[in-house]
Amino acid sequence: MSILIDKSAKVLVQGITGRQGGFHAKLMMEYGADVVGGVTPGKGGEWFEGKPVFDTVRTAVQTTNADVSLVTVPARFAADAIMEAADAGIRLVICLTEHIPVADMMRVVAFCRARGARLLGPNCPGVMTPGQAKVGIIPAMVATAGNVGVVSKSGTLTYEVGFAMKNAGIGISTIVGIGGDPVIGTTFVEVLEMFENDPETEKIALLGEIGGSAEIVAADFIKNAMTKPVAAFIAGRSAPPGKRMGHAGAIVDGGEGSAEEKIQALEAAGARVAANPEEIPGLLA
Amino acid sequence: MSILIDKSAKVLVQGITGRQGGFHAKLMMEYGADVVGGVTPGKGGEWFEGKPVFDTVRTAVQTTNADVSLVTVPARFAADAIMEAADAGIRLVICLTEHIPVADMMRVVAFCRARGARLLGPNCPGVMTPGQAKVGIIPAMVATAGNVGVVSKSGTLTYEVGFAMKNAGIGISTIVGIGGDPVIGTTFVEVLEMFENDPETEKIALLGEIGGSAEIVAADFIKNAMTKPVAAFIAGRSAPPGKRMGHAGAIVDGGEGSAEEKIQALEAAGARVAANPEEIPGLLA
Amino acid sequence: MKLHEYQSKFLFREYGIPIPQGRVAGAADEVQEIAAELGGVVVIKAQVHVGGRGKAGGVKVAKDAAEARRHAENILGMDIKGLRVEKVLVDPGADIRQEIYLAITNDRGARMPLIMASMEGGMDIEELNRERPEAIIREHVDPIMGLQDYQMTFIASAMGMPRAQWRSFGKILRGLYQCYVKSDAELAEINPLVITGDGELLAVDGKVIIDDNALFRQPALTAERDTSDEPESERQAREAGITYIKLDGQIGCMVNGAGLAMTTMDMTKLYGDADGIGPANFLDIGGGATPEQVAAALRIILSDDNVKCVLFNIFGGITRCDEVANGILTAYNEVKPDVPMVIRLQGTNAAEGNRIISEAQLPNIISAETLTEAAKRAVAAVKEGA
Amino acid sequence: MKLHEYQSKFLFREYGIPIPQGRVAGAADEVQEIAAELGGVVVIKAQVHVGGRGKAGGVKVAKDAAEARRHAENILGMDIKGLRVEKVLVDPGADIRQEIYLAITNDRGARMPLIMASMEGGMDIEELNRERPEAIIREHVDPIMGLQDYQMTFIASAMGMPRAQWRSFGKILRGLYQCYVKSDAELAEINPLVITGDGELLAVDGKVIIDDNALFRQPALTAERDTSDEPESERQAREAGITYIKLDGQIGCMVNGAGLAMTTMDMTKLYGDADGIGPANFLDIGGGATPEQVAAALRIILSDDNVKCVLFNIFGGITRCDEVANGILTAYNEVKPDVPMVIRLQGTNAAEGNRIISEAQLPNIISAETLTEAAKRAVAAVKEGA
Repeated sequence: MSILIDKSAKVLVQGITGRQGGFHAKLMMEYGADVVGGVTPGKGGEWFEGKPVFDTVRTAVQTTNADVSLVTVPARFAADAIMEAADAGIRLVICLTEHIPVADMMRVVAFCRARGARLLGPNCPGVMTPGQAKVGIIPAMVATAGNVGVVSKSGTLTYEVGFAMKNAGIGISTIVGIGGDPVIGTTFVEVLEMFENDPETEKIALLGEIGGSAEIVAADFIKNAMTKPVAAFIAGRSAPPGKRMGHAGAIVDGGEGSAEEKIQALEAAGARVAANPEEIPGLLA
Repeated sequence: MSILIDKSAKVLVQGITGRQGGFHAKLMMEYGADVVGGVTPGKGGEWFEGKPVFDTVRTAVQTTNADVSLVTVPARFAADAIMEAADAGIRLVICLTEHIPVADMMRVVAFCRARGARLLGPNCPGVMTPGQAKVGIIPAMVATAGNVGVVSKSGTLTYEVGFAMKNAGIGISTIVGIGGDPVIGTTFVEVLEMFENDPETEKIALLGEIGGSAEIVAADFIKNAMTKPVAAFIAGRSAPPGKRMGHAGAIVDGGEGSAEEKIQALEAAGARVAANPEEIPGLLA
Repeated sequence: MKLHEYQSKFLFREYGIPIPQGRVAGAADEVQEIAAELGGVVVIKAQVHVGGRGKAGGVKVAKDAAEARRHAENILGMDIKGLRVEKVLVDPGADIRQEIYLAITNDRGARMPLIMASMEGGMDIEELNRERPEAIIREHVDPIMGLQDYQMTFIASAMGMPRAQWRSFGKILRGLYQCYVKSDAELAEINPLVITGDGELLAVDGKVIIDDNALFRQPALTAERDTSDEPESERQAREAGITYIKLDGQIGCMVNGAGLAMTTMDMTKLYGDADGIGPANFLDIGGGATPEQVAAALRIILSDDNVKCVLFNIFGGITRCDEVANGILTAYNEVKPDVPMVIRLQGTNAAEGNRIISEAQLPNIISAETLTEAAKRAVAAVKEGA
Repeated sequence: MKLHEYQSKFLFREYGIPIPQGRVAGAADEVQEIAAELGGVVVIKAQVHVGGRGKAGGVKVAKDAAEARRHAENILGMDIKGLRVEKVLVDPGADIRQEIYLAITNDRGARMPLIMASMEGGMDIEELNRERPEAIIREHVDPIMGLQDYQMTFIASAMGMPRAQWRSFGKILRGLYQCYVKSDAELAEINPLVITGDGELLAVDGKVIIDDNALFRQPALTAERDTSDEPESERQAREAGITYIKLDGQIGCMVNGAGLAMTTMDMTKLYGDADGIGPANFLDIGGGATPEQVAAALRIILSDDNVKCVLFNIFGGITRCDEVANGILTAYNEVKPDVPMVIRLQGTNAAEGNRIISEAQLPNIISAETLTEAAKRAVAAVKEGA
């Protein structure tokens, strides 16, 4: 097993005829993901690397039985694309797009919840179950299959940690990038719960950062509902308050969301918190 | 048993300090309904016939544990009042108010569904479980307790039929007025299903009218999912097409919604359809 | 409340929907002037609240202003299905490559707005729905979320709209949805929406019906109400706060409650139809009718010369029959009806009400216990009077 | 994007929220003129993007125009927490009976708009939240449904708003919510909203922050952007499409990805803090950075005189390290940095990238295998250079 995706996932790429969408669609296919088609309004009937392109997600789902969709369209079209996927019955929507307005995301998250679709992201690198499938942009080389679940707000930091684990001989069940935006579809707690319930996951690495209180809520969950050990790293200890550190959500505001309080909460919950992400493999050994 | 309400229902009246709200609140209390309070924004802290008045439904529910609410406020405030009740956790909202715009009701019905609240009406006479409780304006004198469930789009026609049943010695489990507007919260089928599942209801009287297709859908349900006998009457056989017969929903439009097609569908489904409502007791005997 | 074609299209224009640059006129002189200004071929279209005006000769094409004038002279004042044409719309002729159907309406069953779209526009939608239902694309709109872009793509794609028109079609659909929502419309229909020779979209005909219950928040549209084709009796009833609809029979009905009012009509027909007797009207006097309203209702019923008998059917619930009886007496003395009146009072205080009526010993009053009895007696009274 | 107080209040006014009839000025002459026109007591308020201006002397009350001028002379050009005051708002004095707090903000955790309201306004909300959290009423708004009337009643009732003010408070709350939604605000705050001596409500101070990601659909607000207090280097970075934030340390960081960029900063501090060494900046060059962007980023980093070493930390995923290496060489040759550069390339094509760097045999280049090694070497380089 694994969480969210395995090799049976039938994947659509929304924006497949775009530069980024097409590039990653190919890499995903090379990795072994079952990309069944793509969606680009106005290009229905074309083909991409042997896969059909549709005008709408609804038609694509009717034709291909896709159950997962990767949204790679520009920010001003992304909210609509996510809702389209949720409305068409896609069970897991993964949104790479960054710079989507927060107001749009609040509506989109409520919409996805009402339609029973899970949203990952936006502004996330996607999800990878090593050896089975990947949906998103996580590079194939950063992980091998194993029993540690990884959940993270960021992209390259996750690759860094995955790569360090790989070098230390530690494999990964599933890597889940939840994204660094203020309002995201799936939070740490939801992913932790999936890992807790996944028989193939034995330990978890959690990579958080400053801003918001998702890590505090996660600490609470770790304390009260988890049996599996968690190793964590929180980025942004050296960030000054009031400044947004690249990610729209990474800002210490009004004394809330600092790395210190998150680290303290996680440690109090029994998680082992690394001062340096390259120490994570040691904490998981 | 009975459906929707029995004597345990704790009832709020929204608009209790208004003329209509107060008048019916008193009659409901006289009948034995447990009216626990009322709501009128700006009059919180006042009293009505020994019952507390609150500014908001939320506060009223917190204080009284009300689970049913009767909405008697004017049309332009009614949509908000219904949503307030649904949002406050009221399980059954009964709306007497007529002339609410259809656009408002479409939003309100979707909202109630999302909040898990059942809405009866708008523009309905309410619900009465003879001998136990009534919420709405159905006169006490039109029914005695018994085993026939009555569901109707209209008010006085229902009293007429209830009264004829009473004179024929036939008692009623619950009378449900669903309202004659184009968009209503609870349809015939939903009430038929409740009656089908209610051990105290043995037979059902359904009073429909021209307009829409709710009776056709009900006929389908009667045919496929009901074991209990149904007697029916459809008002409006003499109404010309294209004219709205008082009720906002009572119009034969584009050939749809005529009494004939409804009567045919009900008869085909095995219901006994009366040509005269005073024949209903005979069909139930 | 129905809007005329020209009102509907001018409303569409406010929402960015392209329409022909026509104008409305009430006189042939004006039509000639407008046609001359527009130049070229024009279409003269009768503005009446009824379908089938084309077949009735209410729509004519004119090559020039002089011909436009001649057509206008014929159409203005014409009678179409009982309605007099007071105004015509003068539109420039359009170069039509394709006719499309596009409408948004309330779907009662789904309790959601419904978009209907078809590349086979121009014809009556009910006819198309009977003959080729698969040619109509149906899409519901979540009433809380509103219309989403992806739904517009779906509709354009599914209906087979040429890709070159997707963008402008999307704008029109969004505009029509906005119009439907902001105007509290029950129906907002463009039929046909045409693709012109040079690929533009143009709303050539339009129909909008506004939800009467929402007029309180639509002052601009309420001001557009054209009541010229409303029967005088219905206008009087509306102003008195009574719902009255004139029908063709002989028995005037006065009832409390819409469902019971329809039922009472049905009963007169049930027992009278064999003799060509039936209801003269629908009338709901509502819950707490005053003697003044009863009198007004009685006057309205009797203003119909066909009425040979009046049937009162009151089921007292909250309404008390004794009060209604007093109202009837007051109304009777004021109106002095010269036809028989069958009075049936039932429910709250019925005995007292019946006593009041019988003690008044009015001529021509027939009382009844049940609705069935009342309907039969009213039918008999008409037969006797005939 | 933060709006100044005056911009926020003028925006509120567009949504029907009553504000004092003040005006903004950049010179003392103008202030005197405005004060004279307004008559009576006025308040001169520094317009800077920072809290605590009152304590810093940036807000003064003047009895007349002459005094207003004197205050303006002091406040204009004043330095408040490193920011120079370029403009002041001149507001008429208000007769304040009660100060109220009212704000709408994005609740990240709940993923919904959150309304916060308190009868104890005027003070800093974070302080109030620490000291008397129960004095703040919190109400979430369904982001799809929007704010409902019953919620306004609930807030007014729960916060203890006097009934006489419910109606006007409701209008202001609705206006503020509209403003928040239509402006894509992250925060729309009125503090204080005052009840005046004659019972009117008035937004005396206001703060609005706009979601940068939504500026593409907010042209009017984008035009209001005041970048006068933005550091020159951050402006350059913004224009080059790079996220750069200046910090106080000595190690310039160039990293791909925001999370890794923060982490790299943290590592320099982890290993350097004991010696007073830390990051000079946050810099994310993003995914597919071109050699031109690398050069621009390098120039921006080096424009900070505190920088004694530059640390490149690139984890190649989709980005190929050989391409980044070539970018670094190009940038190096263009910019000719005179400080040591620690270069750590890992991930896709790392070996090739490292080969390119080492073969170029540039002076002052230190390579590293891991992030830990890279951070330690950068710290050591700073220590050596000191």
